[in-house]
Amino acid sequence: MIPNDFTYFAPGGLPEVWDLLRQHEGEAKILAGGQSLIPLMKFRLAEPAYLIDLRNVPGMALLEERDGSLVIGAMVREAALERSPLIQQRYPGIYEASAVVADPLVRNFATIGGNVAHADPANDHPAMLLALRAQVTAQGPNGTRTMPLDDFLVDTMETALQPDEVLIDIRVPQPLPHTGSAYLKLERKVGDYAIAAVGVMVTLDGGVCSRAGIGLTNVGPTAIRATQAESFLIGKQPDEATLREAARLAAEAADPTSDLHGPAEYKRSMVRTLTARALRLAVQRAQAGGGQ
Amino acid sequence: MTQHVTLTINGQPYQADIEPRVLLVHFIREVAGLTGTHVGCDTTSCGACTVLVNGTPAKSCTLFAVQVDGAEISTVEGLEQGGKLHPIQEGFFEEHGLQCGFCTPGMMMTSVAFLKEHPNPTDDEIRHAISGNLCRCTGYVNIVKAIQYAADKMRSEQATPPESTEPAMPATPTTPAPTATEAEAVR
Amino acid sequence: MHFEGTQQINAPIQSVFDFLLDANKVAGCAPGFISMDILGPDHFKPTLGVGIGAVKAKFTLDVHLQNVRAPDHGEVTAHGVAAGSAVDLTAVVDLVPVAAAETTFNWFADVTVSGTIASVGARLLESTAHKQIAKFFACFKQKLEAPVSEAPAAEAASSDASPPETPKA
Amino acid sequence: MTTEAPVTIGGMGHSVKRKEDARFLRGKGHYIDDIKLPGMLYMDIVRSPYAHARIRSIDASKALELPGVLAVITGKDLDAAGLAWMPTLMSDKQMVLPVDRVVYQAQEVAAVIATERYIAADAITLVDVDYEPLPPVIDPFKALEPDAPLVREDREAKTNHIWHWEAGDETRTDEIFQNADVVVKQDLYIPRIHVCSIETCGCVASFDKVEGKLTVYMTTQAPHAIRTVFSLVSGLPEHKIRIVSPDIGGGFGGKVPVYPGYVIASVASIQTGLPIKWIEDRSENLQADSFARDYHISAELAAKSDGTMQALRVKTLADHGAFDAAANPSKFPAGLFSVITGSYQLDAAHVEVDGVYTNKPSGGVAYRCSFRVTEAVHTIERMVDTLAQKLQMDPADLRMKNFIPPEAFPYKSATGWEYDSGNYPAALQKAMAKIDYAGLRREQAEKRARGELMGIGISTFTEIVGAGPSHTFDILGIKMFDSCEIRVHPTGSAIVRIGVQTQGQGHETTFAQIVAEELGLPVENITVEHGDTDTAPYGLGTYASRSTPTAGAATAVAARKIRDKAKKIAAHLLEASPDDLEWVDYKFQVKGAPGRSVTMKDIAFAAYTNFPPDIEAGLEAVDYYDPPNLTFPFGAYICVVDIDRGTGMVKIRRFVAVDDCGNIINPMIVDGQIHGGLTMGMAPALFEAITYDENGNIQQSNLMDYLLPTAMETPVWETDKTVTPSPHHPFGAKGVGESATVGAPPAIANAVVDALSHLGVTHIDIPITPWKVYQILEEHGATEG
Repeated sequence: MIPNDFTYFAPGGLPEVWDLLRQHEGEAKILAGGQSLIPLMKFRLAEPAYLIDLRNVPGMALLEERDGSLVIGAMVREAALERSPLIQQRYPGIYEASAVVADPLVRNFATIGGNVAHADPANDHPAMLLALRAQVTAQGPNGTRTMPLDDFLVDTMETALQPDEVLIDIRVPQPLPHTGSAYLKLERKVGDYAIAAVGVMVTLDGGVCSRAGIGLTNVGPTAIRATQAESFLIGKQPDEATLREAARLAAEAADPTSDLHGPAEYKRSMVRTLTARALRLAVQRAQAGGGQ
Repeated sequence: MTQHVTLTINGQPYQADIEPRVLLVHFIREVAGLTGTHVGCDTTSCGACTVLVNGTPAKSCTLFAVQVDGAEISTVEGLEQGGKLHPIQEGFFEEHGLQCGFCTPGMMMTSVAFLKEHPNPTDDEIRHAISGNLCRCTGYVNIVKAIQYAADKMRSEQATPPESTEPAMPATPTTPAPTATEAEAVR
Repeated sequence: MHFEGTQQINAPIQSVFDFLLDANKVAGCAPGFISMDILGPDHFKPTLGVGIGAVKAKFTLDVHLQNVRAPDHGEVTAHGVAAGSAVDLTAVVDLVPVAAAETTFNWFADVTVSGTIASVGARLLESTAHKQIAKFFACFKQKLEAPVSEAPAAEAASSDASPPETPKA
Repeated sequence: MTTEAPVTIGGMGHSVKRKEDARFLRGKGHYIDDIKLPGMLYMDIVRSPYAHARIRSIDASKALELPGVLAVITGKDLDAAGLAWMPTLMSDKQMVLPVDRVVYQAQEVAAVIATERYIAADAITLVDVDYEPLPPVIDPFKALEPDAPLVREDREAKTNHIWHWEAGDETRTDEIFQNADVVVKQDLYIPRIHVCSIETCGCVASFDKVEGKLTVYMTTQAPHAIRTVFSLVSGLPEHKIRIVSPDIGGGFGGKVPVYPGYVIASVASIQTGLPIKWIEDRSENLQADSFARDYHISAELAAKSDGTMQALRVKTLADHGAFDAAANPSKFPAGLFSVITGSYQLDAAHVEVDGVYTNKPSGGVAYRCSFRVTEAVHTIERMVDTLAQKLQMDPADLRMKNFIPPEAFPYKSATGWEYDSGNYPAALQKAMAKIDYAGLRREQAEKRARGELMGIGISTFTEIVGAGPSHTFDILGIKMFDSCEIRVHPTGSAIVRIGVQTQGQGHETTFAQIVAEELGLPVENITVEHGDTDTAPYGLGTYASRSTPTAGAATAVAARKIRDKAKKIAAHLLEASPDDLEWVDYKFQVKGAPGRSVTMKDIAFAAYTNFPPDIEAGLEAVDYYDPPNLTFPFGAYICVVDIDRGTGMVKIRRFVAVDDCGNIINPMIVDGQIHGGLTMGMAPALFEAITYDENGNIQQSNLMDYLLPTAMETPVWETDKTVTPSPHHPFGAKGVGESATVGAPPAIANAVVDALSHLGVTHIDIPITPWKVYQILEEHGATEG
């Protein structure tokens, strides 16, 4: 399979990237890790005339905690997230999501920015990041915008990015004490998209759930936040009955279709199973003092 | 419009003016003439095309050569040094880790990078590490043994020289992320 | 794939019907419209770049109008090939006058996609096709109602490509 | 088997390390895409998006305008040369390129020849084909309805029914069923699957205009048969055609058929006089190459109330796609499906199969089992479990009760096969002991009490391989013998050429071991060559586990011919009568005088330097081996699964495989074959299936959607063996490559059904997806909740 021919740019700074995006609006695509885009190009289902590679743009692979947030540069590779002690220890949900993206080799080049900006509902990061109340930063010639990921994900493969904007980083609020997160993916084999997957975050305050986040993968046109399930948890002790009810509500929030990854009803049931399991994990982690 | 690309493959420089769409695997196979790296699936699923890009295993059918301009590439042809097989090659030979041989170069390149970070792996860690490489012949049993053979061999070779090399990156945690099924434990 | 929908358009049935027979106006509503050859009063060849996000396929459609019965019925067949794929579409529109300046617009469409897009894109195909077709018909309402409601605020709201009122897959 | 050869010889029974590995480990294999000839052009293929359509016109003008494009070949071009159609191996015919209609999605429509691979890929998007879509027929049952669209308008018979085939005694079977205490009935669907070797198919066709000779390097498992077919189709004399099968990156049966690409590339090379390379991409491979299985089976088993099995009745609809291009022996349109009575003593059986055309690519080819044995084994092994469930008997006990007893061999089956040898109870007992069957049953009972789902599944299969005896087996009239030619050089090394073709099975090593064993020459001094029709003796190729039973036998017999001649030379050297010599410890010695002996190396030198006057110089032999019967490998597999009640996911916890393939040449290689076979047995049981939507769009056209198991899903296979030699094979071997693929799926399916049997579940079709299991759990209120 051979992609179409294109003109390749690897500019050394964002202003040049914006210029190129403006000059070639509608015909240019940003190339990050390329692990989703290049297969599409090989099927000739994507035929961009211009590819703008971000690899020479400095400062886009930052991974650090700063000003109360974890800042993940858009060009941070999945493998770097997976290997980061900071992520492993403080953000288990992000670690677990990065560790199930495609397969280990793909993760060496795939980036979190690509994973989010491709806006494929089957991608693993968005649901986890929704649960964690992540913000995304977009930069264009007219300045910098920060918005909740919820607003960034508009529809299947559609984001709120303007044609000349670039996703710069993803910011996740640092976990409060007694916060736990988890991402659970049900897949038939390594490398497959999720039948369904669930990312959750729970903060406990005096044994009661003070904050909760639940995001769902591949059960709707975008990653979905299960808001009713989230609010249900607030102010409650995370006992088994509560978690089950939250899981049931999360399943109601799912909007799956039947496809090769299973019938819609099955996927909905899996959201329930996975949410309950992920919440149990997250609560355990929170009780163990997670986030400190 | 062509673009000038220079790659160092197994220590040898190669350069060519190529279309930007030329896939790394085709640069390696057609420009450099190193046909040990194979194309299996075209969709970054099978790993037959795995090479090391600056030491990191990559599926070379899903990278444009221009994306890695200037990089150091290692392929199966560079494993044997001075007429001596690399321990991973020995392992695959001794443990019957290959049958048709088509996935073998990619499988070995993945293993070489993995063993650098995990000199003393468990079988489960090995299976996890090679889960981006498909083999249709062996059922993986002997591939796992082959990688363990190489790990043993490399450890015993490492034990001899005094200085030990630092791993380039912190190692991945030894336990892979739990799958939904494993997470049953907490239900 | 079968899609159908109904919407209320604040325009007389005749102007809705006239709009539908105007290939240029209709094509202007088509998703990713690029250009069009008009080969006859009921035979057109629009070129469309259809897709979502990075995925885009360029189709040149062979479109025939059929069984046009003024002032309330029309059918269209379209056929196109692209990127190892083909699309075949039949759409039927029936208009019902509700009031002097209000028309009920009933439509249904049967779409068959074959080849690479159907095989590789199956996961996203139905929802995407549904959205594109719904947008297409929703656009008629905007265009037909646009001259009537001149308020810029209404214009902005209606350009928000809202889906038709009762889409059913 | 004689005494074990010393390690220095490396004969039968030694785990000799593979000779072929040297090049593969260094990236120096010669696979098809590694071949580069001077002036070589590239071919790419335009394919149909429609499963069924009329082609109104093909406009290649835009493609031809692209710089570097030399030609666009269509069906009309081929038709002018009489090459638009080609014969299949099943006496059907198949389009090379269509003249006016396509009959499956991704069918070849036109071919572009260009100076570069990338240009050819661009050009195929510029070929403008005007299609008129026609209604396709995808479901084989609908294909038989009177108003169904006709797939093959070219045929005289205006029906989608291809053939009806049956075996066994219908009257006797019906009688038993009428009087049976118990009858169990089950419908089974064995889905369409694809071998998906990691290397796709391709060729380099190179026509030498001066010599008038066509050389085709191609991914084929059967080069000689291909040469003959090419000669018959093209009219080129057979000595002007050379087929070379280079290193093959996995075959599994998918590289037996002749695909249109090979033929078009050859035609293009003949016309241009330049070499043409054609390499499929993975999507083409998955969409258009031949498929396996696709059998809709309805089976009934009759038994006495004490569990004695009496008769089997089976009706089958076989979906063969648009062309009957299976690779079965001519007399067996449904392959060896009638081995369906399996390992059990039955009074009677009757099996019917009807072949049907649909708008899909050709089916009925192989998936590591060429001749429908997998479908047969799955049926009988599932039926035995169904009966056990009905009678509330342990499935192991029921099998033990009904096995063909060891003393009954050679055994004539109810459908007419003569099983050569077997000891089924021994294999099952070994497997049960190894896995602690009784302990597992206790564990299962405890877990069931706690609401946990665990299942134990057994499969005690009989394979049928080594086609085959010339009285019954031929392909297009060519009898299914196989061959070997051995030349021993003066200094005691040898070259062995064989008519079969490795795709990873290790022939370069195992066939050298056979010769080493027979002649006492060290294995490293023996070169094995195959795959080049100019040098190798004629053979039918490697598939259906036939290499060892046929060419392996030929190799032993050829070596024994050499040994017979060597004996005469030895007698001359030892100044003794041949009758006074004996072959002991890999040398000839005078009976009663062990000190007086000569080795084969001494004899080889003498064969060229010092041979007796009444004997020709040289030490060579050829054998074309016509096997007297097939061989019947068998095995006992036990699988343990755990099921997640929250997701329906099935996890194989343990899998013990006890195989019996008779005498073993190389245990290391046999183990490797079983590991691979088990994985290709698990794959369709749990993961792989090719499906189509109602328009005939394939739904698994790439490896993102067609789920090949990785190391993470594959369990640690536990293998063991029993050895029951074949009485008729020269060294008692049987063949093993496909056993595990045949035997594994029912062990897994039986384990899953067993885990759910207390809920009243009696059957689940493969692939057993998590949602099928979950739905069952939901229906019975048994989910995690």
